[in-house]
Amino acid sequence: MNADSYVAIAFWILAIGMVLAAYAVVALPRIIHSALALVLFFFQIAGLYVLLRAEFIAAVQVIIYVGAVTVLFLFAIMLTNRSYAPDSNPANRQWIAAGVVSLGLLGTLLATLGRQTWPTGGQVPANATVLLGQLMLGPFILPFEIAAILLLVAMVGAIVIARES
Amino acid sequence: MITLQHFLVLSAVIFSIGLYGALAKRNVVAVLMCIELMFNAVNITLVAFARYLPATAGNPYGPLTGQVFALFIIAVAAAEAAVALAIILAVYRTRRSVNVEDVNLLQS
Amino acid sequence: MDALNAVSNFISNVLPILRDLLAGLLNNFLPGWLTEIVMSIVSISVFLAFATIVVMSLTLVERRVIAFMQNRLGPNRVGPQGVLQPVADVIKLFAKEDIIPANADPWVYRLATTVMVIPALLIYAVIPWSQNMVIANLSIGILYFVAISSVSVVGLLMAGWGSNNKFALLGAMRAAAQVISYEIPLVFSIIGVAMLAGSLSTVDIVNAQRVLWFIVLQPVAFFVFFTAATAELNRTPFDLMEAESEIVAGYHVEYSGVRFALFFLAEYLNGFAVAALATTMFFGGWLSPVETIGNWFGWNLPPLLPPYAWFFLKTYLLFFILYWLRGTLPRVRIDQLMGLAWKVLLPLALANLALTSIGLYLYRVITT
Amino acid sequence: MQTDWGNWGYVALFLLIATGFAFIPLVLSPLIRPRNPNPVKQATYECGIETVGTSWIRYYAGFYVYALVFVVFDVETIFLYPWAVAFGLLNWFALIEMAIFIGILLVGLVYAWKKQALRWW
Amino acid sequence: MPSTLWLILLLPVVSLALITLLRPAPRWSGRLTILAIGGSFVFSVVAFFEMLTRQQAAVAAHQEVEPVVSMVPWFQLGKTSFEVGVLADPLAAIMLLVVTTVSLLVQVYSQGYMAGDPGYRRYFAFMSLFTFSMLGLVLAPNFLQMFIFWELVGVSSYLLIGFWYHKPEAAYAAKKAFITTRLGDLGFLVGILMLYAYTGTFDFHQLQAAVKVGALGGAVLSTAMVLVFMGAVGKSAQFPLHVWLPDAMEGPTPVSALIHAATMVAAGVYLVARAFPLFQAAPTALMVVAVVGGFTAFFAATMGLVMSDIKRVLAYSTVSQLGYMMLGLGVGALSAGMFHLFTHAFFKALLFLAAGSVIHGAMEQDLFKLGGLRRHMPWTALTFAIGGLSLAGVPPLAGFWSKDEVLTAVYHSGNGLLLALGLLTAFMTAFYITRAWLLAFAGEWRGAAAAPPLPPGYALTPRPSPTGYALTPGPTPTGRGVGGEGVPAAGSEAGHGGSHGGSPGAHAHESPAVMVVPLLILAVPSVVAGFLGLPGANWFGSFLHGEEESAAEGIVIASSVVLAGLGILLGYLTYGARAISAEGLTAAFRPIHALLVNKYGLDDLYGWLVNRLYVGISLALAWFDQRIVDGLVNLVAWLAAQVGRGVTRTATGQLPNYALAVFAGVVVIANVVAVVAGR
Repeated sequence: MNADSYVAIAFWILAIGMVLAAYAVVALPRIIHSALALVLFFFQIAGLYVLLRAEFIAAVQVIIYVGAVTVLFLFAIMLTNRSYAPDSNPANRQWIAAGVVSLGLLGTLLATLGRQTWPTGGQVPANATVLLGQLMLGPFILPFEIAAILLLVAMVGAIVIARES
Repeated sequence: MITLQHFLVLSAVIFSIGLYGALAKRNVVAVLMCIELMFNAVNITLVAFARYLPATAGNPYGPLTGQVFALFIIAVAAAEAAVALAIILAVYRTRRSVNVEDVNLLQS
Repeated sequence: MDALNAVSNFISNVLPILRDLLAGLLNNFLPGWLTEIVMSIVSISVFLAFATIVVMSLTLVERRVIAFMQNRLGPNRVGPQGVLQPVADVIKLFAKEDIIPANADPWVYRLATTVMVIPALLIYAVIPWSQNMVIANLSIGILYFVAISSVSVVGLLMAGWGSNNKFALLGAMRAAAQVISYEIPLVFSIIGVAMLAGSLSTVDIVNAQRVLWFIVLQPVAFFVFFTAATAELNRTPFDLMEAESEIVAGYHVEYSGVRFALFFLAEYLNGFAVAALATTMFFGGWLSPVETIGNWFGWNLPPLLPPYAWFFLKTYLLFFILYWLRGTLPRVRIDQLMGLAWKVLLPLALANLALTSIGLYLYRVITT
Repeated sequence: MQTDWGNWGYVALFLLIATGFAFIPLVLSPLIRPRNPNPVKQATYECGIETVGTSWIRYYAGFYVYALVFVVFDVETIFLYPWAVAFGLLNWFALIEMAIFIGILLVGLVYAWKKQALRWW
Repeated sequence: MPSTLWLILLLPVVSLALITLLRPAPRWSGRLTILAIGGSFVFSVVAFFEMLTRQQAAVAAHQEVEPVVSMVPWFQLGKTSFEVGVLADPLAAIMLLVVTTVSLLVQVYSQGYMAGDPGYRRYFAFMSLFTFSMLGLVLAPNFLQMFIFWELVGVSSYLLIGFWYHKPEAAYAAKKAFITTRLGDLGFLVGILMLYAYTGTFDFHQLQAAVKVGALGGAVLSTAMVLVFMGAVGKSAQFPLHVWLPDAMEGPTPVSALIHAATMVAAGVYLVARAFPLFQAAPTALMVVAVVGGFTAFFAATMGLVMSDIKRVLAYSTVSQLGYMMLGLGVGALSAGMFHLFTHAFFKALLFLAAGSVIHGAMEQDLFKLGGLRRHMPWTALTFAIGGLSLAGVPPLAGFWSKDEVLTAVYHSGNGLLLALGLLTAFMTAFYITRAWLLAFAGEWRGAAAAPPLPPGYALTPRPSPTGYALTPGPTPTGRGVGGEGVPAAGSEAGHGGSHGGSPGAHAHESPAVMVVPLLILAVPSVVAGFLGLPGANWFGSFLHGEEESAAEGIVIASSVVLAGLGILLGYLTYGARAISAEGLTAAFRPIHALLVNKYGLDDLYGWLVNRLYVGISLALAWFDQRIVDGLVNLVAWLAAQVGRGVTRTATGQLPNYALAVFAGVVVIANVVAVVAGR
């Protein structure tokens, strides 16, 4: 039992859990259950990021997705839906076609991945957060500032749209 | 031994599930949630690349580029969710529905 | 002198030493990795049991302290000075019938408590009781706290929605709005500390305070942090979600028995964790003030108490402030509550951040 | 104990045990508690008054606006952390850049403020 | 030098742009135009003298003078790149001088003639446009650019003829001019396209080189050049496309002077001159040029004999003189043709402007209603006489020398018929111009007395048509006539009536200085320009060719002078001394007279062609178009509509459907790419 084995165990637990959670998001008949499954999914993805040694991203994942976006979703559900109805998350008429397309996409992706080989030997530096800071304020400063503007615009727009006039 | 391929396959599976949901769900909020699934699936690949791919000449910013990308995607996804849900609220106010099929202004 | 040092060392590291002892014992008949796991399980379980006891003590102390502040006696019947009162409460709550409303969504209703409790416990993974007494010294420790504590808002909404009760849902939404509103200044106030320490690891943060506690450098941050944390904990004067007069009893109006006990547990665990983190970030954690002040003058003073004892002492003192606030302040109005978060604390935190960054930069320019 | 990626193993273990710990009372308590539900007991509690309508009523959309502003600010705050940690290694230019960033953030705050989005009623 | 050329070309555009974009006060738009064209004129003079020095240097070095060329790339089509630019050689330099001089004087004159016209600003904008187009045509280094400016010239001509577009005749004449010249332009276009098809270039010099090395020649070149000449026939109003020019006199008289006498109509001549090396390599085409030119000269002169409208007389005279030029070119005498163009530009502009002055002053343009004007308009009478004598070929005026040179060239070509036509034309020319002058300026006023007061909103307008007066409804600001030909000045009636009340030709008066001065200026070259091309000392020819022309032939000079004198005498006897009865002449030649007055019935023939034959064919084609072609189109459209209606069903407005389609497309495309790329 070395570190790799632990990683493998964790990976498989998380992978299965994530697929199940993702499936639950799609399949559960009540929208609020879907949303909660989504929370579970987000949380597990954070675990996956930890496995990938992206600890900062993992924390961000939990803070943003679990702590913020989910709240947004839950609020939206609670403000709009008759969320207690047993079938608040129905499928539409084209679900069969959607399934076919999704499976087709999956097949395409897997086939492509199967043909692809990747170089190996990547290492994540230990002080990743510091390096991220240097990257974001160095070469990625423009996207960084644009992200700020994007968020500003999103907020202004969303406030204008969401407010009851 | 878990390799990059594992993560990519996982990402593909989740992306496809999300796609199915986004296409097949009737509730707009559910559609948005499935889109979030897809966003996250993409993020998995980015972070996995950051973890497994060696720093090469083609990538001058070091091994963390993928993580930076993931960070920006998270920001964009959050903004998207905020605006989209605001729109849903606004539509709901006028149409009393969150059914995708009731939002058909695209139809001429 | 050596003997004294040895004793002091033993006392300072009593738990790690005990752990190593047990581990050595287990190593005789278990493979290494299993030993490690078993040891971790044992330490964590010990810690959890300890945490439960701490919470029980906190409830008792709170009731007694508030009672004294209000010129009452408080619980004093069960055991000497009412010491066993929490035990009696726990037994009572365990033995009560668990009523699930017929209209409730049973799974969401049930899971809500769990979702509240687990994050409250998980926070403790990064709290450094001493240099070595920390379950997981993570590189993003303080962010880990932020992340985990933000999960509880989901539990809150689950409880409110799962109860299928107007008041519960309204209470949950209010509580959620409050929690998320105060999370922003809270997170901002931590940034100043992170800048000073140059790290997010809790252990590093404490070690960065060997010369000077950050409360001196970041008083505003502490004020923001503590206020926001109090609000996040839904404690008086910010306990609007439980405002009996307005919305019955908030999101856990339908909960009873053991589930209510778990909500209670989560609340106090969170409270203690916040106090512990405030200690870590602003009051030098396990560092002995005696030693620190001695060092200023070049004296080699003894720490007087073992590190974990210092830590507990400071945390309890901070928690006492919470009692104090509850005993003295009236509940605020909800518009005041929200206004405080966005219009006072957030600008304060931002100003603090600006000052800190400029000051730190100037300091760097001057010293280099 | 140094910061080490391996420490996440303890967190994982902690998560498992904490989950177990959270469930212990739920598992233990049914052994000692009574269980005799009846409709009145299971009715929705509204201080003893008969419930009117469903619990689905229209809630104040201001809740959502708060969540919205929160999400945006949360994301922006998160962006500050790498900068804060790397502050010692960055030059004055990064300070300016971050000032711009926070300036943009402030514009949003001022906007929300002026739009009365941060007012409760 | 190239920048000078560019400035010459672009200055009028600047004034055009300024006038159209800024919309300055009318008088300022006039001044702006004059300023711009004056600039062009100055630079033309500069360019001319520069060219002169270059030419002399070249002659000294016994070389061909190198043209000045400046090109900018325009666009790329396949591997061929097309260029626009400016080219100047002696030919262009002379033409520039002619165009800018006449244009400048006409603009100055127009200030008086057009004063008070509501379209004053528009008029000058059009004039700027025309000048720009004409200069572009002159400076064009290749056929393509020349064709473009050729058409621009046509457009500005259309705009100016139809300047008083509310007058049906003017609008009709504009259309007629445009469409008729288009017929010729079609040939021109086909011709240059043929040249392009065989050589791959439009450039004059490359084409010349191609001819020189024999890459181009024979029937192809002849056909192409005849086609190109068709353009010249249209633009220069040669038979049988001359019919538009007399009608074009509906435009303001300065326009007639500038465009339809001096410059634009000379464009055809200039085209032939420009392409002269090519024509020289195609004798058949050259022969066609000569025959058409000679016939036109004669043919138009015969009609000039009987016209009663002063401007029409001049118009036919123009056609006739253009025929002369073509004749000169056709017999291979480039310098003779161009020299005639040069002198003709001055004296014909002079004649037109003088006629305009008559119309302006007397409010009448029917020769039989004019008379005795020399007492009222002495300067006009004098200048008209100078122009007329020059036209008639009286030595030593300019017209004499150039006409003489043409006739000499014809004589040298040995074609007796053409020579006879030329000499006869000279005789008739002298006759009809004498007739015109005598009818207008000598004798007594025969027209109506002072114009009666006008009811508001109506203008009593003299018409060039035989029907006489007609009431033309239209807006009449400040009581002025609505664009009647020759009633340009606001409030002129009142002023005239006051100063000349009671006398014959009551309101006739001398025109203002702004009009008379250009007349006087133009009179100078009309007299002296001929000395540039004296036989034996032909400076003009040497400038154009770099070598001396052949000497004059005494017999030709003598016979042309004698014939001109005879013509003048006959005219005087008939209309001056009344020794010969004009009515008697008319009666004696009644059938011929009728034929001439009816312009040989060509207009009627064309009218029949257009109205009957063409319309008939068009109707048949219209039926075919509407039933068969449109039917097919409609069928296709119907099918498309049906398909669209079917496809509309997929446009459900449902977002999930669209998203599904998008991702289905992604899957399909990804797989196709994978299969095709083999990856």
